[in-house]
Parts: sequence; structure tokens; C-alpha cells
Amino acid sequence: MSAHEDQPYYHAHHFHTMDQQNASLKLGMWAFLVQELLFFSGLFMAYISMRFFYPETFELVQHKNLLSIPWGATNTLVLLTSSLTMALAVRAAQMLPMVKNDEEKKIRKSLMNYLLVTCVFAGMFLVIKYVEYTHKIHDGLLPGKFYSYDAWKAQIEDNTFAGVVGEGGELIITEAPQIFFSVYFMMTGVHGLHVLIGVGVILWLYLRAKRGEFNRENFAAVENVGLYWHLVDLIWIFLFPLLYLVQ
Amino acid sequence: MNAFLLWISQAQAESGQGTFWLPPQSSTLAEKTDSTFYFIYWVSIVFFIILMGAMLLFAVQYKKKSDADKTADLKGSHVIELIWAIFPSFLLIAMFVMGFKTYVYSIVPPADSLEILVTGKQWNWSYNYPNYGIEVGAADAIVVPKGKAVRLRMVSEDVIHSYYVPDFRVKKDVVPNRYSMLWFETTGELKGGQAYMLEDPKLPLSIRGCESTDENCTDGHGKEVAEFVTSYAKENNLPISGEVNVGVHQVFCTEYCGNDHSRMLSKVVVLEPEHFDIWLKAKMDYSPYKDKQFLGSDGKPDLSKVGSFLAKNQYGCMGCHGKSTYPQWNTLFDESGKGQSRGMTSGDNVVADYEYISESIRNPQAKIVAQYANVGNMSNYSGMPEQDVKAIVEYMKSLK
Amino acid sequence: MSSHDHAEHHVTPLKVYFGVYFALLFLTIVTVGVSYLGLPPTLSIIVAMVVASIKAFLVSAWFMHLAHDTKFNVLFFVASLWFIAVFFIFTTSDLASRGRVMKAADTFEYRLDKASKAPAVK
Amino acid sequence: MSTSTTTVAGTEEHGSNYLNAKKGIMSWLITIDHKRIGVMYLAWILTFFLAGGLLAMAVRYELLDPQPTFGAEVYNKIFTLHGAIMVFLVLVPAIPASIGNFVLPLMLGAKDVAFPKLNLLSFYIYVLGSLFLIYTLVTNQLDTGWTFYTPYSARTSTAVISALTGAFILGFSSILTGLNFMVTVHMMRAPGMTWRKMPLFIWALYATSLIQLLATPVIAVTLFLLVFERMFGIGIFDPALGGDPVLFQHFFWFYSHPVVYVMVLPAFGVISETVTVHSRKHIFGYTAIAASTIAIAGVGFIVWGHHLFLSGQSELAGAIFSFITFGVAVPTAIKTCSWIATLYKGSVRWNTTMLYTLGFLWIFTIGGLTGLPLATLATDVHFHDTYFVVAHFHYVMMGGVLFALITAIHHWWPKMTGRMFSEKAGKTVFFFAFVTYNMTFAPQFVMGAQGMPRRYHEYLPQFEIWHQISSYASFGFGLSLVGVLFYLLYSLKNGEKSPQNPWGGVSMEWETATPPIEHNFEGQPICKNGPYDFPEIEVDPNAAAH
Repeated sequence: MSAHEDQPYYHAHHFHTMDQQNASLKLGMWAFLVQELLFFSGLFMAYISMRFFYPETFELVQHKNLLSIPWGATNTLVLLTSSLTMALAVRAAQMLPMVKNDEEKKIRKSLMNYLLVTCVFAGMFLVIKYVEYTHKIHDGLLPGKFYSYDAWKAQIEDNTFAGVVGEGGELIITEAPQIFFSVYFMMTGVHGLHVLIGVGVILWLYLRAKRGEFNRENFAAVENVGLYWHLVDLIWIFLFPLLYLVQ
Repeated sequence: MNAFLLWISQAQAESGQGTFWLPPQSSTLAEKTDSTFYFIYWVSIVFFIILMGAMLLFAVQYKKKSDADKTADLKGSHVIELIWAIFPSFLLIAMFVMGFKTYVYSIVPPADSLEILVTGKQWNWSYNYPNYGIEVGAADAIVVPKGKAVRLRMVSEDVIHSYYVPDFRVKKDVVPNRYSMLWFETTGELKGGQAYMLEDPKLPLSIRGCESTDENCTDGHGKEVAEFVTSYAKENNLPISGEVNVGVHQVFCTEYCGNDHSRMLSKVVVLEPEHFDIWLKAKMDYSPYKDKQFLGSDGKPDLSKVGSFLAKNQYGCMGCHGKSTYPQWNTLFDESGKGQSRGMTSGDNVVADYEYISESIRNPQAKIVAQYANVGNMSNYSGMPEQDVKAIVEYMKSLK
Repeated sequence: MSSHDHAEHHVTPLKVYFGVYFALLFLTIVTVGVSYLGLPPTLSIIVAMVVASIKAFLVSAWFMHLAHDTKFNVLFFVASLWFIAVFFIFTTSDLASRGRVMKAADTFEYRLDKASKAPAVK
Repeated sequence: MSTSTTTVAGTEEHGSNYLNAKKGIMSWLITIDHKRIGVMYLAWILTFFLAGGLLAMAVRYELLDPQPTFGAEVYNKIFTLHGAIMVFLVLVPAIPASIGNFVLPLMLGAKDVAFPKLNLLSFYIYVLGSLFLIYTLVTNQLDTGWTFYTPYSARTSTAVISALTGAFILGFSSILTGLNFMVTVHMMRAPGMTWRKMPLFIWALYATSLIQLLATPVIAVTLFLLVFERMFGIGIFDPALGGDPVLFQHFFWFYSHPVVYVMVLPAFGVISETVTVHSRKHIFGYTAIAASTIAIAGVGFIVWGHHLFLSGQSELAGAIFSFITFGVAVPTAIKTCSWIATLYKGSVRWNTTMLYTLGFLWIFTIGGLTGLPLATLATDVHFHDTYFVVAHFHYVMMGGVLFALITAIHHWWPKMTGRMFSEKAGKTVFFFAFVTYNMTFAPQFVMGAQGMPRRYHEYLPQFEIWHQISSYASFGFGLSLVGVLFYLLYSLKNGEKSPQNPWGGVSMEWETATPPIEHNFEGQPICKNGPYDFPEIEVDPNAAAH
């Protein structure tokens, strides 16, 4: 076992080896990701059940293209790209030499660039979301009782579950369209919050990388933020088709 | 202790009343449910005695004697472990099957069952016999025929409630925007309505649904129904066999629904089928405006009396307004019947008059008296006919 | 001690990363394209979810290095998916089978009652 | 085993331990030592247990007679806050966060948990969450019942949002603790401690941490959505806006059923330790108990629907959930039988710890058996939401968890404080506590079966006698708990110094000094023997076959 003196500063006293420390940190991160997944599962369950109760509503909303597919698709590409750059950042960190030499300088530079690019893409994602949100707010396509989109105003005002008469003169229940936007804002809102947090931690990594704190033995922080970032991407991969595409 | 309990349960089982554990069996379901319960109960007793017996035995027999004590090297035994893993499973499955069978029986109402629409709102139950167009007010009991399947189709107007009749072993949540349902077929002895009067005066006033002042008010649901039927039969000289016997069963709300959750009670009154038919007739052509006891000297209905009946028995206003914490009616008008002015949450004052009151009935949230800002929302009676409103206003005026 | 948890640094070659990336782009285009075909709801959901799952697999396996990670991390990740599945399946099984026994207790019927009373909007 | 003599000798010399290594209040507030954090948790939890207990007394006082005493509004707030405080602030963290925090690394032969700073963070998150509940308590209170059922919780005028926020925050404290323990068990085991050599308390904490990780996020999102339901009327749970209240109940119980295992599994773990150490015998069926611990954690996830039998859940789902629920009974039965079998041919000490262990077995057996009629569809229809249920979960939660917590406190008190408490006082108080406890909750089974609904502040007179027995006994029970607290605190100053290994335990926490030194062990301990290989055990060749 290693006595405390000859341990590098980043090696916590209660771990025997760096491998043990890194493996612990990674397992911890996975545990955290798992709880993130279950947190989102609740929102997805809400989506499923609301879609189950009001299928026509969901189809109608998506049929009328109340959400802009182009914007959504662009955002997907943006996020995927940021995911790639993050992966490359991790890769760079994996190869950072232990000793501070020119090679180390070169790789550190690339690491910092990748992190910066990732941040920029994340920023783009948020900007696009902001644009989308402002449109929705302008149209009154808002969650719950703030919903005031003309087409269904009548229904919302007296909380009755009104019906629409279909082509065959049959009664289609398209009650409570505001629920779609409740689900939409809840899901994208929570996801957006995660993106925002992501931006924060990636900038923090950037500063640490700048100070040259990382090397191929101590890069767990980069790796774990990477994992987090990919999870955010993962969630969006499902959000996008569910909210924008499926009819 | 348990030995004692089961001795009691035996002793009580002989007498026709409820047992130590369970209330009287008054529905076909009750018998099935109880047999399931007693199966589980006896299994549990046996296991409890075995386990705790063994525990105490070991604890005493192998009590530490000295520090030199030696203990056995027992790390376990697959045989024994398998036995106590598998053997109980059979009993558990048996329990599930018994419970499941009874449950299936309890959720599939017979096709020919009498349907009653139950509406729960904070904090009373009101009933409607859709096939007969009969409304039964919140203050009255639901009346059902003995030995015929009755199906309650239930819905809530505000929050979740739950309809529970212990004597029938039935319970079901009453959810807003959605029908839930339970059914029962009553059994058991019927007694004279008077029989149920004896216990009732012991109830807290609020539970009896009496006005907060009326000390000697009793809950005479059984009696009322019996008399109602007999008198109607006499008037229209319908053949009626013997005294009208009733069975009265307590109804609870078991899903927490706010302040007066524990006061959201009701009664089921059981009649012999032929008496029930008379009751139906009587109800169908009953109108408080025709009721003799409400007629004034001039032979016209005395609106204040009618209003009192409507407020207490049909619309159940007194469920809340009878209690001191809620808006009191006797302060609305003075002796001369002149409307009093009251301060609203909006700040301005409003003088109580017909318009104000009819609005407050049809759309209670329109004007709220400041003093009662947070006693909870009154559910709206938008459907109340004009003449009923008039009658109730008259009743208010008559209150001093 | 817990040596089975020792994860050796596996540096993924660049071409794998880019391969995965372009696969993801391609699949995105596919799923968007499909959405314009106007398939019937159920079918379009199935297609979209299948595509999304493939993308998710690519991301978790290579971007998140599960392909080279310790068995337990993989197991843990999969286990969480299993519990989510439990949550979804049991809850939807309730939603889907409501009011089967007692027709009159059917959620939909009550809504029809209300809807027929409510003003119909075009 | 391991570094025995040297460690002890070493500490005898400089006599420093985790309590006196650093001085001053700050050294506690910013400590990352799992032992100190555990102690702080314990103090905080006991404080709230006191608060919740007083509220319970108030509930029982209201129910002394059928007529209202405090009145509906007050009573509803009292029972709601009692429930909320007891569940979110006391029962969930009770054993894992306090005792577990203290004992886990010691038992593993580790210097600390995997993430000491995170450990401190989750403590402060817990404190923050508790502040929110206190805020609720002092402002507008809460009257929804601890279950927050919609649509009532979306309508009531009380301070629901602050309460929800509090519970939400507490959830994350619980998640982080679980995460920390899970990683610790995986990564920090001392050389030689294989999974099969782990004490069963560790197995229990491990299973618990998995549940915390997998279930708690769902309650977090549920409360999150409910907050927005109240603020924006998003209409996912509120039927008036098109939502489904039963859906909320699914969300809620997907967490809140597994969480009863978060409460009770550590209790099982504690009992597995004390029943062996104080009967000087190897646990009966180690593998079976460890396996059933994991099994309970797993199956516990797919039984939540048995809270919804009457709520409008489909009959099919009800039947499925009922069937699976019986599946939980089997591993629980295995455990109980194994504990009792462990006493057989042992040398059972009749000390306070063992008495509470036996008390736990008695109470938990009643609690478990009365679960059967509630798992059975037909009988649950009658018992659901009556006092039968109230009595059942108080027997399991309050009786089970609390008695186990007291057991644990007594068992590890010398380890924590270095002092011995008075056995005489302990035993005397136990008998009072045990009798009054049963007198408090046994009558509730009867009145519940007779049809007394829960959450009533006034009731039919026929139930009066049962309520009175229950109330008076509950006051007695409250007093005896104060007694426990009293003699324990008394022992802090006046108790005699504890020897290094007062109970002769052989799991690793007894290998180091008592109370432990700051970094738990001098050097790296090695785990040689199993946690239950007591010297008293007579190894006979026949049993070696097993």
C-alpha cells in the first residue's frame, strides 16, 4: 500500500491506488447517470400516459406542425456534434502525458479546444431552444392554464372536455390540448436545464485543463463530465422524435 | 394475547352480531370475504405461535450460563431452508386464490342489478335513481331493496373520495371525471326503524348532520323511511304486509378529502322488496310543494317550510351551513325580512336579496363573504330550478 | 482486492468516433425523412423508437465507452433500463386494461357523456 | 484477525480517537469523517423523531374521545406533518444515514466511504430539506396527508409547494448517500473481504442503496411535476384539467413502496448482526439471508400497485400486483425463520440489545402477518384505508425500524461513544416500551377491522374504547422512549469506559480501537475470518460438510 507522502495531491488518502480511485469515480458517475435516467423516465411515463389518454390531441398537434421540425432537427445535429467533440476531448485527456513537455502542451491545447467547441455547440442548442420557446409563448402555446392558442380557446376557458366532429360526423375526443404543451415544456425544460448545467461544468473543466491539472492518470473528471454530456444527448435522441416527429 | 383474541372471536361468533374482528355480515359478499379473512387469520395465528414459541423457547433454554459456554457450529441447512421457503408459498397461493375468487365476484355486478348514481362532493354523498328519476338529498339515506343486486355508479365532483360500507365489506374510491363502481346484495335481519334510533343520539352532533345547536336531534333515517312508506301506503291504500322493517348500515368516506372528511357520512337503508317498490312510487310522485305538512293555512304550499325541506333533505345545504364554521343563514335577513349588508372579499358590501342569493347558489365563487374567505369552496347548484331558489330564500327569511 | 473493477484505459481510434458520428447523422436524417411519409401513428412511433434506440446504442457503446467498460457498469446501466421498463410496463398495463370488467366504469364512456354535453368545436 | 493487538496497543498510547482528534464546533461542521457525519445524522434524526413523536401524541390526544378537540383543520395538519416528518426526515435516513454511515466503512475495513466530501454534502442537503419542512411547519403547514394525493394537493390552500420542495431535496440527499454506499461496498472492501465474507448488515445497506438510487429519482420527478401542477396547472395529475389522479398514485407508489424497504432492509441487517453477536452463533443460512435481502429489494419494485386496489386501477393490474405482493412474503419469512433458528443451541445474552432484537422479531412478525390480509384482494377491500392498515404499517415501519434502530444504537453505542450504558436501566425501559407499544397499536387492528376509517378526527362512539386504550398506551410508549434517550445521554458522562470489544464481535469494526481512531485503522487491515466465526463455536466435523 502507498504511504500518504509519496502520493500525488489528487490521490485521496483513503484509496490505495489511482486505479481504485478512478474506477470508484466512474462507478459513482454511472450510478448518478442511472438516477438521471430514472428521473427522466417519470417524464416519459407522463408522455406515454397522456398520449394514451388523448391520442387524437397528440396527433392533431403534431399534424398541425405546431412544433417546427427543421428547428428540432437542427438542434439534434448540433447536440450530436457536441457529443462527438466531447468524446474527442475525453480521448485527448486519456492521452495526456504525465510529464509537462511539449507533447503534453500540444495535447492539452487540443483538449481545451474540444471542450470549448462543445460549449459553443451547447450554447447554440440553447439559443435555438430559446427561439422556439419565444414562438410558442407568442402563439400562446403554453402549458396548462396559460394555454391560450385560439383554435381551442373555447375548450380551455370552460374546462369542458369538448369534442371535434370528424369527417364522418363522428365525435372525436380532442380534449385538453394544453396537456401536450405541458408535457412538451416539462420535458424540454428539464432537458434544457441539464444542458445549461453541462455548459457550466464543461467551462470548469476548461479552466482546470488550462491549469494543467489533468494527465492520463488523473482525468476522471473529464471522463465523467463526458458521460454526463452523452446522457443529455441520449435523452434528446428520444425527446426529438417523440415530441416533433411522431404523428 | 392472541390466544385470548381468538377465544373472544369464537365467543362472539355464536351471537348473530358482528364478531370480535368484523362487523355484522349484511351482504352476500360479506360471507365470502370473511371466510377468506378467517383462513388467513388462522394461518397467521398458527405461524405466530410456532415462530414466537420457538423464539422464546430458544431464548430461555439457551440463555447464557457462563463465559465458558460453547455454541453449536450451525451454518444452516438447505433442507430446512427449502422447507420454510416452499411450504408457506402454498398457503400464500391459496390465500391469493381465495381472495381473487371473492374479488372477481365483487367486481362483476349481475346484469339485472338496480343502478344508483352516487355523487360525492366535499363533504356529502347524494344519490340519483336514473331509471326512476328520483333524487335523494345529501341529508337522506340511500334506500335499497333486500336480496336484490344494487349497483352504485359513482363519480366525484371535486377531489377523490371513497365509498365504504363496512357491513357489506365493499369499498371503492370515487374519482373525479370518471365512473367507479361497486355492487352489493344485502342480506340479514331487518328490524323496526325504531331499533336504530336507540344508538343514534350517542353520535356527535356533526356526525348526525344536525344543526349545531339542536342537542336532541336524532338521526332517524331508518324511522323516517319506514314512516314515509307506511303513510304513503295508507293514503293510497296500497296493500302492505305488516310493519315496515328496515336495516340501517353506516357509510364512511375513507379517502382523505379535506376538513370534514370525518363528517362525510351517509346511511344505507334496506327495505323488503315490496316495501321498496312502495317507496319508489312514493318518491316518484312526491313533491314538497304538494306535501300536506308543508301546506299553509290558505292551502297553498308554505314556501319557507318547503325551502327548509329542500335545504335540509334535498340539496343538503345544512351539511355545511348547519355548522357554525360556515356562513350562517339566520344573519342574512332581519325580523322584518330586510336583507342585511355583508362585506365581500372584493372589499365592497352587498345587501342580501333574491338576486344575490340565487347568484351565490348558482355560482358560489362570484361573491365571497370576507369572513368566510377560506372555509373551502361551495360546489355550485347551477341546475337548481327557480321555484326551489325562491323557496330557500323564503326559508332564510323565516330563520331568526 | 476489487481488481475485477480495474478498467484499463482503452483509447478508441478516431475513425470509430467519426464512424459513429456519421451513423448518427444518417439515422437522424432517416427518422426525420420517415416522419414526412405520414405513416399511421402506431407504425411511425415504432419506426421512430427503433431508430432512436439504435442511436442510443451507438452513443452508449462507443461515446460512453460501455463497449470497453467493466462488466458491472454495463450491467448497472442495463439494470436501470430494466427498472424503467418495469415502471412503464406495469403502469401502462393498468391504463390499457381499465374498465374491461365493468363496462360502465369505463373512463372513456364518462368522457363521452361530458363531451356530448360540451360545445363541439370545428 | 487483521492488525488486532498492534492497533489497540497503538491507540492506547496516544489515546486519540475520532471524537477528540480535532476540537471545536467547526471541526464537526466541516468534517468529512464518516463517523462524525454519522453521529451528526443521528442527532438530527433523533431531534426530528422527537418532533414527529410529539405530533403523534397530539393525534392520539385528539382521538381520546369521539368529539373534536382541536378540530378538523388542526388535526389534519397534525397527522399530515406527523407522517411527512416521520417518513421523509426520520425513517428513510434513520438507519442507513446514521448507523450505516458510522459502521459501513469500519465493517469493510476501509478508511472512509468512497466519496467523503459527497457524504458531507448529502448531510447538508438533508439539513436543507429539513429546513424546508420546518418552514412549512411554522408558516402555513400542510394538510394533504404525507401522500400528497391529487387533486386535493393541487387545490388545498396550505403550503404544499414548500413541503414538496423539502421532500424533493431530501430525495437527493438519499440518492447521494445510496450512491456513496454502493460505490463504497464495491470498491473499498479490505483485502480478503470477499462478497461472501461481508457482514449481512453490509448486504442490507447495499440492497438499500440500490433501491435509493433506482426509486428515489421517480419521487423526485413526481413532486417536481406536482409543484408545476400547482403553479401552472399543467394538468397531468389534476382530473379537472384532463389529468389522471390514479397516474399520480402510480408515480408516487413506484417510489413509496420500495422506500419501505429502504427503511426496513437496514433494520433486517442490524438484527442479523445483533442476533448473532449476542447469541455467539454463526448466522443460520448466510446465503439465504443475503439472497433474500436482494430478492426483497428486487421484488419490492413491482408490488406498488397493491396501494391502488381501490383507487380505480384496472382489476387486471390489481390481480397481478396482489399476486406479486405475496412474493415478498417468502424471502421475509426465510429471514425471520433464519434469525430464530440462529438462537438455537447458542449462548443467548439477555442484555438490552438482545431484548430489543427479540422485541423486533415479535413486532415484525405481527406486522408481517397482518400484511397478508392486505395483500389479498378481497380482504384488502374491507381493510384498505382503515385503522387496520394504520396499525399494520406502524407495526412494520415504526415498530420494526424503530426497534431495530434502538437495537443498533445500543449495539454500537460503545463503539460510537466509548461508554457503556446501564444495562439495568436498559432492560427496565425495554419492558415498558415493549408492552406499551403493543397496547398502542394492537387495538388499532381491531377497530380497523370493525371499520374505523383512518384520518378521522371524530368518530362513532363504538370505537371509543379502542381509541382510548391506544391513546393512553401511546403516551406511555412516548415516555419510555424518553427514558431510553435519558439513560443513553447519562452514560455519555457517567457511563463506565467501554473495553475495546465489549460484545466480543468478530466483524471488522471491532478490530480497531473503541472509539475508533480518526482514519479507522492503523495501516491496512486484512480480513481473515468471516463476520460470524465466534470463538465460542464448537467446530464439529459433521457440520463441516455444509
